[in-house]
Amino acid sequence: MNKFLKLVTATTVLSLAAGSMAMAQEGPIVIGVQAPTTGSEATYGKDMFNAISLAADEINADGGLLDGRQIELISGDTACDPQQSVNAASRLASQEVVGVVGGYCSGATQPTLKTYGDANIPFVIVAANSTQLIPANPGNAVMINSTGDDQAKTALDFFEGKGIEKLAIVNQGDAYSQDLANLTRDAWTGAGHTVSAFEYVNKGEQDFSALVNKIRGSGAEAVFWTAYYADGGLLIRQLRQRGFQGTIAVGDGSNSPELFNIAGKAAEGVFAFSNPTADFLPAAKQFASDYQSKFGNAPGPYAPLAYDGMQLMAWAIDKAGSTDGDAIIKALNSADGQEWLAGPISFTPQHTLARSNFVVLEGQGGKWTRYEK
Amino acid sequence: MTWYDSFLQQLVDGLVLGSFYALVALGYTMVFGVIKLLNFAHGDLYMTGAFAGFGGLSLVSGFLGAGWLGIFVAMLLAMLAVGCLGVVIERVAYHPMLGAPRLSILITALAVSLVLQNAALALTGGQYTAFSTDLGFGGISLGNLFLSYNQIVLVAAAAVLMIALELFVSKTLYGRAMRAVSIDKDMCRMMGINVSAVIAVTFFIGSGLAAAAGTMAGAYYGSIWYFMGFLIGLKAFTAAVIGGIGSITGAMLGGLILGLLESFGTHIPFIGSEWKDVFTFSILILVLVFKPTGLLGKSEVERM
Amino acid sequence: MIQTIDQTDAPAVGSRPGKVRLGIRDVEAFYGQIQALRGVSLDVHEGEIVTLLGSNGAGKSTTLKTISGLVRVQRGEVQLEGESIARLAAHEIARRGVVHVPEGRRILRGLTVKENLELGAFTVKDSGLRRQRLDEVYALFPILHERRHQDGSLLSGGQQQMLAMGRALMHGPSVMLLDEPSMGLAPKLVTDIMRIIKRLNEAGTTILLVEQNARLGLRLAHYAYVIENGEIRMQGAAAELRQDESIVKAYLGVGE
Amino acid sequence: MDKHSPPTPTDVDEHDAGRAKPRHPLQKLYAAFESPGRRRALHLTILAILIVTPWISSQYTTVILTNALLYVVLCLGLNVVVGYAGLLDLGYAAFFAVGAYTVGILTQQFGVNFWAAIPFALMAAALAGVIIGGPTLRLRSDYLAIVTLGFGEIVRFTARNLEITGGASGLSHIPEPSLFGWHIDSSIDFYYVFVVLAVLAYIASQRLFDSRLGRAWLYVRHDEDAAEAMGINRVATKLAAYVTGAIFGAIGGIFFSVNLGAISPESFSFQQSVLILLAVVLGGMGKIPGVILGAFIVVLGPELLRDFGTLRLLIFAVLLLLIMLFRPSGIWPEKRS
Repeated sequence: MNKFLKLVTATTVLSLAAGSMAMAQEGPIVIGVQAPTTGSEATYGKDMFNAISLAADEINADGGLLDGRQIELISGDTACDPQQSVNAASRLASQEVVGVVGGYCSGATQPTLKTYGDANIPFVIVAANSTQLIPANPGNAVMINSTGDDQAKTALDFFEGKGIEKLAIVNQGDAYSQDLANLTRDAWTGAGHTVSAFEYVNKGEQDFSALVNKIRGSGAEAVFWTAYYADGGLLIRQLRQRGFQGTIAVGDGSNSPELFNIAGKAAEGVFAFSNPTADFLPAAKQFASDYQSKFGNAPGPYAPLAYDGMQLMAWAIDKAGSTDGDAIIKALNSADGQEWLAGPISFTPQHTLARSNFVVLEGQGGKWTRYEK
Repeated sequence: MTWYDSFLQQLVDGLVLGSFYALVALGYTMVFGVIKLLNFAHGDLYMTGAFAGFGGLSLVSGFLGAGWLGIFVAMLLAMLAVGCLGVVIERVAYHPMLGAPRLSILITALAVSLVLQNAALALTGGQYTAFSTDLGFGGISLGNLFLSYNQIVLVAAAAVLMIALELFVSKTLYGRAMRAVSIDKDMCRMMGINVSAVIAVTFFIGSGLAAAAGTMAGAYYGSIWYFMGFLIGLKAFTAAVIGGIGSITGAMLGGLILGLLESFGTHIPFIGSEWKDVFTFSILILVLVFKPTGLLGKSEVERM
Repeated sequence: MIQTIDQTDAPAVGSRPGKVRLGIRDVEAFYGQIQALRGVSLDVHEGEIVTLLGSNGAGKSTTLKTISGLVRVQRGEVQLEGESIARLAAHEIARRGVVHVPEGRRILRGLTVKENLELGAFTVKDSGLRRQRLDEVYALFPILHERRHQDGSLLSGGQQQMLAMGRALMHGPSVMLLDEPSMGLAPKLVTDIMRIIKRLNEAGTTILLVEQNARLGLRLAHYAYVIENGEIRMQGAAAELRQDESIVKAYLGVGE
Repeated sequence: MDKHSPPTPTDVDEHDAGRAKPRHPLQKLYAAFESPGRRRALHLTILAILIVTPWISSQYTTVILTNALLYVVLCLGLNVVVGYAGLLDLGYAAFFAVGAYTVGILTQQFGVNFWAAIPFALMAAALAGVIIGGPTLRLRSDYLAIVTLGFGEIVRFTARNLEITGGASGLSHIPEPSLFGWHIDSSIDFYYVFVVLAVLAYIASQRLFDSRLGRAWLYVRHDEDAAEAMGINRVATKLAAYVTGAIFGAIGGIFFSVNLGAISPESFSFQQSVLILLAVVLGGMGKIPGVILGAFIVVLGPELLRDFGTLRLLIFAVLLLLIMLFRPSGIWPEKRS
């Protein structure tokens, strides 16, 4: 037989087998986890997967859902690539998952909305937050990560409160950080202030000295880093090493205790915008220490949201009383502002988070503390 | 800052960055010299070197401390370990392919790169590892010009390594054998040179240099992760080509030029730093259009 | 005594001085699927100059390459001092004193004359001995001393040939395989090179010389073989072969 | 020296010289279909399987097969550049991007009809082919590699930095096309679109290979100078390879953009270019069935390994390495004459 035919047949047989393995009514409740667990974004993807599995384990230990059915997770690795994420989403859909939690990299999340929409699968988006996702949402997905608008507004208030006039904004060239940077710039110039430098770094580039010189040369009084903690930590280090004395603030993608490992002392006095997480709610404290002991590192910026996403999905399944897609989607949208790790969740008609409750944190003594001005 | 101060600062920073590129580019160029392979796994050896250096430092920091002495010893350990890894890779993956079309070896190198990257991902769980050292932030300020002690040590170390390599290649018999192998392998065999051994030594040195750069980068910047070799691998490849691939002096020159291009590219008036890489690659293409074999490369008829 | 051989496995014959230094028996070699040698047998005795004659594509160079290990011996045997070297890697064969001076000289481009020479003595660990040999080579070829800091590949053809031979001498060879040393040289230079080969031989080097120019080879050699289509067709003392114009013409088809 | 003797295997390991290679089983199998009638029967069988598959398998299978067919188009395009003309290209995703973005911008931002936008996308790709081909014509392989890589990165950076391309978020809500009243929107619809594209790409590849241009590529690849001596215009021939490859790539990109409905710079990274090249070399440069096989392997391989989670790419990479070691010229190499 031709090799090609073999491949086609093999694929067909495999997928049929996968289909027939699909869950019987009384089996475990299968939840898909859509996250980049390979490729350059795997750091964040694995973090999300870990947090979701922590939540699932807790729910299972508490007796599972719908009269004792256990939650089973299937990984849908997107590698942060749109093609691969559609493949992953189709596979999850073919395996008849009850719901999907995850979504990181807006570019890779967007095309999957249609896939889940067609299959009527509820989707809790925990990290991707581009405003472009809103109109692409057929109605089966809810976003529990606040969109950039809210954060840009928080940033505006914060920097104005500090009496800053000239602001430098640095992003990492991905959808999330570019979006937040653009929104902040527009808000900042709209309020009559100056953006003295609007810069960009490559992911994985370690040397920011030229950039730091440029920021210093621009006379910026404050720097706003809109991307993630790993490169942010390096930037903060190099800013302080080079004697930048002004205010440094980072977006919620950098809200991780890991930032202190990378930036060291330089992270002292750095501000972060964030949902009120981890250290400020009793449940969150427990989460942080469970996470640390189970996975050996501190939870990343999206771990609490991912954990919440799984809990929210479980809550909705319970509320719907079945694994029917429509019922769960209805339940999700009726979320009533109950407190989760990252604050209360309820949704707008656009299926985005109803409230904006960004708080400002300050790095002190190697950890984040609530900043009250 | 006056434009003059700023210019000097860019120059200094560009040279620091360029030293890293040059060290990594050297390995590219040496391997290319002896087996005409664009070793796409080289950047991942840099990453492996950073982790080996991290491991080495945690071994020795107990009695040597985590200052420059401890880092130096850790770097030597990393060079040794990754040098051996390079030799193993050559034996296992490239040596059996020497008769194959050159593109096939290139693909093999890409596969090796994927293996190293994903193995590191699996081992580290994708986490960024903080490379903590006792290095301070101190430095010398000359007016507005700032030079940190770390930068000085780093550039000096890179320079020592490069000079040592240059001396080895130009002055010792073995170094000459390395050059000879890159020119005519059969002739070398006829003269009693064990070509396989020379190739192995070349991989050892090239990989060792990448490991040195990886350890220094880890110590200097403070964090390492499984994907850190990708970008620098690309940059070092670019540097090696600008300088003229196969030429050792060319790789050093190419690395420094690339470092300077990036440093100054951030400051081009009217366009933002997001265009920096477009600028760099455009210069690269221009160089090659006017000097098709790179700055110091020799014209040589090659086929895929 | 002249013998015309049809049987490829016929033993080498003749009473020749000295022991057999290099013995080749029924060697077959291939390039891809094309058979280049179809059972070549020849002997080189201690102290001899043996010449291997033949036209283009007859298998002369291939024979040398199978001896020095550049081409794999598919079947048959190559022995140095009675010990098999047919399965050894090329550099190991060189280390046993068999040095191949390839056609086209293959000077290492970009390396100076001196560096080229020194690499010839790569296997010599004793640096004093290396220096001594370098002086000997410079004495033999003064022009190389004059040009020692130049890029070897920029020398003239005759000088390159001297460099190639000098490089081989640096090695301290017990057998020297010379592939067409006269090729592309002016007649005056050919005479010079031939004189040097003679001198080397008189100084104790055993030489296997491949030549397309039959007259030249026969004038220099003690013993000669003629190869055609990858097989030895004829062999005999050079002096006797030289006498027989007709045979030379019939098999080699060339004069001067 | 012996002018007619075979070339000395200078770079070949000494132990490899003189080993006769047996014919490859796939070649034997393919040879069994050498008669035109049998060949046609084989083609019809494959086509029938392609047509039936979505009806007997899951949506997931349809989606990944669609992806594999997209790769068939891209790989056959790159094969023209690499396999036919012997030019290295490490930035092939650039052409893919040019096709996708041109159609995306024209349809989504200017409301141009999808079918009307296609000629513009093809022209843009051809222009890109000339732009990249121009400066690289004097370069030999390794320098070609970096120039094409640089070009690919420039295209990606530009897409990320400009506003018209939607920046890092890219373009979304690219409208789905209609054809004579058939609204192409489900995954099965797109599957059939890509079946048609792959078949067309296959036929075009075959025709190109047999054409005068195909023979010119062959000459240029084997001996540039000799080709020129025979009156082949080296520059035009090489440019034609880049432009042809660019058009294949753009066609892939055009339909990719409407299939996903959204495009972003992540789809056109260096890794994407590498993956396409990988498929071509892995399958067997220059050999159409080999290249198709390669395209299926690089798409289906990582998919079939999904159950291994984070380790899937590690396993895939090790398998790749093994394949290359055991079949250094690709799984189904071109016959060497």
